[in-house]
Amino acid sequence: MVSVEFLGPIQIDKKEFDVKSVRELKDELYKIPELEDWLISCAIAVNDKIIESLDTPLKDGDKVVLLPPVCGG
Amino acid sequence: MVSVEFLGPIQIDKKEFDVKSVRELKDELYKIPELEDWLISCAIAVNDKIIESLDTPLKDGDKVVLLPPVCGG
Amino acid sequence: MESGKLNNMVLEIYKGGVPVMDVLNRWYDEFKLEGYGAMIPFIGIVRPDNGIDGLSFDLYLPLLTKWFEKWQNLPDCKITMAHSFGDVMVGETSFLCAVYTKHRREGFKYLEEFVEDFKANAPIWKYDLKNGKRIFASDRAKPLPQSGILK
Amino acid sequence: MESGKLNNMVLEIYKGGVPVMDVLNRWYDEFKLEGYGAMIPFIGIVRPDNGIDGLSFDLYLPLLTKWFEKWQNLPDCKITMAHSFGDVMVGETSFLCAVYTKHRREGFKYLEEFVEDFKANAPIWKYDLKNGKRIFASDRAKPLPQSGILK
Repeated sequence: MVSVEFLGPIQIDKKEFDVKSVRELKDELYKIPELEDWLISCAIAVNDKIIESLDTPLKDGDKVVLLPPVCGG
Repeated sequence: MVSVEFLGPIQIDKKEFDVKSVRELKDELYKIPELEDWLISCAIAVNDKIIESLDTPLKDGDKVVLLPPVCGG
Repeated sequence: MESGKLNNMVLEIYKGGVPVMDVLNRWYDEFKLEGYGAMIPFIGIVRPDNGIDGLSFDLYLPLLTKWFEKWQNLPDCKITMAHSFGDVMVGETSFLCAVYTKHRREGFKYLEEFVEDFKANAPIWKYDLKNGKRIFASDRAKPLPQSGILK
Repeated sequence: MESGKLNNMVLEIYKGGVPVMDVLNRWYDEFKLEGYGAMIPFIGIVRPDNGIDGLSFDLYLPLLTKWFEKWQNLPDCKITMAHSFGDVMVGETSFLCAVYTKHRREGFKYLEEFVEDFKANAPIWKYDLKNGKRIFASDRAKPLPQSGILK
């Protein structure tokens, strides 16, 4: 299982998914209605490294975070 | 008489000159050997206003300062 | 205060407003004899805009630390930073950083580059505090450069 | 401390090193609720270069005040400044200023413009303190833009 955490203003609890790639995870995430507005503007980190490809593989125990638009300072 | 003060590193005491313009003052200043190396790099203020012309008139009681190269901070 | 110190990194995270003067004082004392001729802090103060009582912040420390680490190996500049999480009231400071360089010119350059990179890439989320509510500041938020792959 | 306050001007002149943190603390408290989102100080620290024990400064206050006054009428920026005269030892601060703006970008711009104008035009003279002697720092000094009329 892959754990997925939703950061900042996304008000959804951490979830687990049985997926093998970020592409597969994407399909699962689009099934969550509250996420719909966030997904296109999120960046994704796998094990605290921001990834740039949907083809990034995921394995059991991987930790994914979704990062919505930022504004520090 | 016009008073002339030499600022910063110029080690010359304040002097008075009987001159009617900065041009006349210039001639007097070139008579002071210790000033020779400073004059070309100095700016001049008359009554605390920096002037840009040798033709600036001077009158009795005017206060002139010579400002050698600066370096604040 | 939680302090993340990785290879001489100085990143400080505070719950609530950054105690600006305590932190600046400590930084100044620490670096004043190291040969830096210019110390340029940036102090981000919460403004009394749109009738807010303050701002509030979430941050994701693992990635914030990694982001900050990239700024720790400059040959001619040291950078320190402090940021708040949780509530920061109007007039308090939520973001403090300082660059230390030998000469002023590279200091100006690095400060601007660092703060702009911070604004674009630091994993921090800002909320307005208004009438007891915490409202995401969506109008000021920008997607990270790597966003969009879930489109 | 002699303080030249002309129409809301904040220019502070200190004998010896500027008490950086006291001054910054006072400035911060004075301006933090005035709607400035960015306060950017510049701290000029005396570096241990060329075996000096410190620097020393002369300044001509009437023209320094006039020069500074030109920076006091910006529509979107406030600037405060403190400078030393006399001896300032290594590790101490001889020049401190701060710009206050609503947003960061004009702050970066004004800070750099102000400091460069200060370096070029402020009537201040610097000396190295070395082996008990006060030696004019001629290698760092630059003629004022209006110099040369006595050529």
